[in-house]
Amino acid sequence: MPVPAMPKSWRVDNKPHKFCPGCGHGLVLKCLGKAIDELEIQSRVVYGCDIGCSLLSWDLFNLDTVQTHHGRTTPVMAGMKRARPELICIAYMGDGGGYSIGVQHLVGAAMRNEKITVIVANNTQYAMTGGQMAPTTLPGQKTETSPYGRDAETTGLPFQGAEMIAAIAPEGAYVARGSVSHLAQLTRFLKKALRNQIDGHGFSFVEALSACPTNWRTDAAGTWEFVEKDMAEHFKRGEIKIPEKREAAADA
Amino acid sequence: MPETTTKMVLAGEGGQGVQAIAEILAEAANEEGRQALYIPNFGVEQRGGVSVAFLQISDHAIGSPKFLKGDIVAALSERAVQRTATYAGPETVFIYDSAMEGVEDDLPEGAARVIPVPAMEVAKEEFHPRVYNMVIMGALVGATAVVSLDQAKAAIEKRLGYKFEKNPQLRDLNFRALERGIEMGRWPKGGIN
Amino acid sequence: MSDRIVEAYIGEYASGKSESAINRALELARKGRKVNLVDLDLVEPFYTLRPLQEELSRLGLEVIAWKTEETVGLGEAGTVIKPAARWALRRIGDVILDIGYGIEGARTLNLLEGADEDPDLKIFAVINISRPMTASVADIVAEVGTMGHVDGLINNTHLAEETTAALVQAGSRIVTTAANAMGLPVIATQAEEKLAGVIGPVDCMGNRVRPLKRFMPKAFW
Amino acid sequence: MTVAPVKEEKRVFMTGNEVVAWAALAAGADIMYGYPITPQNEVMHYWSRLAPRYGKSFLQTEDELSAGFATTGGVMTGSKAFTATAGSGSVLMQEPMAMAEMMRLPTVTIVQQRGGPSTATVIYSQQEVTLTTMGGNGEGIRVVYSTAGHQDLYDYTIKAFNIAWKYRFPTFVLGDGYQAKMREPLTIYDPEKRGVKLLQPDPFVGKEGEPGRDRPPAQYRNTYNLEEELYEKIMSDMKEFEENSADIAEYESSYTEDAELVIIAHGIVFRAVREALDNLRQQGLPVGAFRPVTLRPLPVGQIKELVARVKKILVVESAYGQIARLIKEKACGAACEIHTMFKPGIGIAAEEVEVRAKEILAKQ
Repeated sequence: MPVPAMPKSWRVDNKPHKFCPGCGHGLVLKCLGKAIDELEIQSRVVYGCDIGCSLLSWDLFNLDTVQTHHGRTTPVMAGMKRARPELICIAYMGDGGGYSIGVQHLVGAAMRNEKITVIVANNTQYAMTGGQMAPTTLPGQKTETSPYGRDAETTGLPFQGAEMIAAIAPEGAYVARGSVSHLAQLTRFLKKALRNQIDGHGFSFVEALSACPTNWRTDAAGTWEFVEKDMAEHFKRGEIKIPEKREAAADA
Repeated sequence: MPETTTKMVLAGEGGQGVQAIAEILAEAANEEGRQALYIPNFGVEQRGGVSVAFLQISDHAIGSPKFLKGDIVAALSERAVQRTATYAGPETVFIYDSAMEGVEDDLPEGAARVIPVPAMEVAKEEFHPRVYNMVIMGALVGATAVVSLDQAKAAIEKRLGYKFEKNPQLRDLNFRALERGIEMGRWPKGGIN
Repeated sequence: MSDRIVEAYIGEYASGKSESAINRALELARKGRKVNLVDLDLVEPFYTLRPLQEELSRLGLEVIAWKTEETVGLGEAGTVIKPAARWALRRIGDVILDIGYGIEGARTLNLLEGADEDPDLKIFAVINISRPMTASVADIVAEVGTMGHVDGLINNTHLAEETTAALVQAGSRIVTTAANAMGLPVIATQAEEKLAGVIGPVDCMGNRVRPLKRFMPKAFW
Repeated sequence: MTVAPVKEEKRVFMTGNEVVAWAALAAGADIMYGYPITPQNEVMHYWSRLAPRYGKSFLQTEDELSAGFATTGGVMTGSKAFTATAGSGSVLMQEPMAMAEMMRLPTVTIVQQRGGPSTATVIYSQQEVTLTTMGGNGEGIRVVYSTAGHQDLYDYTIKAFNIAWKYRFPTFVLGDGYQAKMREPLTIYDPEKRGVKLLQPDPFVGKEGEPGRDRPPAQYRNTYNLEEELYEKIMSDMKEFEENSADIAEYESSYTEDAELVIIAHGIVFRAVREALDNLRQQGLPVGAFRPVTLRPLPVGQIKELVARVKKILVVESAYGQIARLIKEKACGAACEIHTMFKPGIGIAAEEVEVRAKEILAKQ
């Protein structure tokens, strides 16, 4: 059977991966795999993933990996980087881990300009636990804990995580938001984020708009529309913070 | 109607509908005035992991949700066969889908009977792949008679009625698949093949 | 020249600041002077003078320190300077200040009203060479260098009950060498009363020996 | 660049928190992660002052969760990493330490117990015994040393690093606010010069070579899909823990051979017991004393032997029955009387122990 094209840094022996059909994680991690391949850093990377759907990537790569607790991947990777600065430390998590239970770790790491790369896959809800409301849930969006739609009055508006990080991170940090709907751009952002860590400029952060057809109960067209139209209205793609005068890496 | 507790283990890939089968059977038994205890057991994946349902139906109060050996164990995927072999004892009827390849080595050795059921083939050829779980459910009802056909239908109606309203043909499709499954479940005694 | 004595005791954790301050205050009180003893330990005010207040008051000192029942939170919320301590330099009589440890412990003096212009204020660094951070001449010079303005060193070398005269004398040699290197005087060598008797009125380096009565063990538990 | 921080044996005088910092240096610790909480702060204060002089690192994190998880990250890179905490910080520390138990990570945590529950006092207690020995969700796959003063703090902090890296059980040094803040003399030394071999850590991740090409990737998780998988994992860890328990367990005992009453205490309280014991013995009273040095694993054999032999036991602690619960469990079935003296959150003096011991001896 022909093996579909996979990044070199992916493990082949345990594919297919365990994400649902149409899940955005596979796409984000494929972009990440490509970025790692292009930077030729496979032997230096330690990859950390959270609990939540991101944990299903614990054996996805041919990378040294640690799967941690909900929201705690950021401090684990920061701890590794401080102990062994030559390692390239990547923390991968969902929006619940990044923006809710682990948000103070994210804030602490960004504020200290930890030289790690944090990637948050934003699919507007807690997916593995069965589709509950998250800080990123869109106004009016129905989830298991906002069954009548998210009420902005009582539960707030979609959390602007990348903008917050850009606002608090010191000079040298790199912050961008990409999407699974624009894979070339997402790969470019991830590569620049990693480059920023390799060059020792500071913290790097990429939010990736992702898709969860299982909990959204959407078909392919509906999924695409939700990412491209509904999510795009609230979450702007693009680079939000770039180190001054030392533009992180070649825009390959 | 059996006097004792019937213990069933159903396992398949997430999305194959094993939890729905167990839930419908449990509800049907409950409607018949019998005791039923169903507990889902799944991995961390929303989809794609092995999903296992433990179901007990009885005429008296049921004890622990956990049991060591099932009377009927049904495995709908290769991984499910590996996962559930441990629940097959000398009294167990082990059912698996004959469409699976390469599972021979993983089939339980000491089971009372190990029966390949061509449910996928039947669903595909005679009905529609989406009613696969109805064929399986029928096979279980046929093999155990834990609930009556009428009660099984009533429970399906309760669960899927809203879909049937929109498309009455679906009701017919599901019920025929169920009946066909029951027929298959009354498999002549005699072990493999 | 003013007859008023104002001394601040600073130094490493467990170097013996509080013990030095208490004994100095009592020494002055015994001469019939009016003495204010001020607890300015902002890092851990509740391990120092607090439990000794009553006893020291009975011995004739004016003790300015928090009372346990006046505070809440202890070490975590207790680093609030007592107003009376802030204005201690304006009090009548001598003022002996116990300044707490901290990376910039000596800067605590900035919190005292009038500290920068008080002509009588002398700041003494208390040194115990049994502490690894101040064990050698180089260590002491480096450590005292971080303390800001210092007027003199005090050799307070000890190992609690295990202290020997030889150890105190060894401390004197190192502390005096360090003081010379910094152009500072050694104000005194301190030793527990009995030991002080063994050493005599001056130590091997010619420093005055101040006998100490130990109070601090009571400050604890 | 780095020189041995403690070159020769030396009598020194300092506070317990400083002792920990010096001991960690002597043990070859590479990095500390910490978050302020009284009464352990000076461990961080001294470590952060000393660390740069010896090429070591320090990171102050945003909370104890982060300090604990960063410590797990540190040890995974093959660095000797440690943290220190107390009270409600200990409570938060149990989440990362649960992961350390699951992944068998050799973290070292210093706990300087303070009053509880909640914020309580910053001063002292022995109320973190249950928490430190058993942790959060799980089975307490960890090693806990309860120290009784500065020499212990120095010796067992050094030992904790070796035990952690030898067995890969998260290891704890359980002190208290008294030990943290009190000053007393001790001997510091270079452990290697005393013949204590310091174990060289082996990295979990970031080893030589490209994963998948030169070696398999090193992949660690704490999540299991099936009940059976988890069951096997825990049973195998517990088996290893129990097989090594007798080697790890330590205790101290005196005058127990002919004692009618044996007083059991751990940590700093044992110093009051030791003092009381001297007085009681001088008065010719048949009293002995026993101190578990490891609270997890306990010296089970010695405890069982003791309760089978003596008539009366008195358990003394600055908590309402935390060590007593552990002792009683091991004493289950023995005929001896078990008396208690619980003083939660407050220090215990020798005189009190002496009075209580006499009362118990007088009772028929």
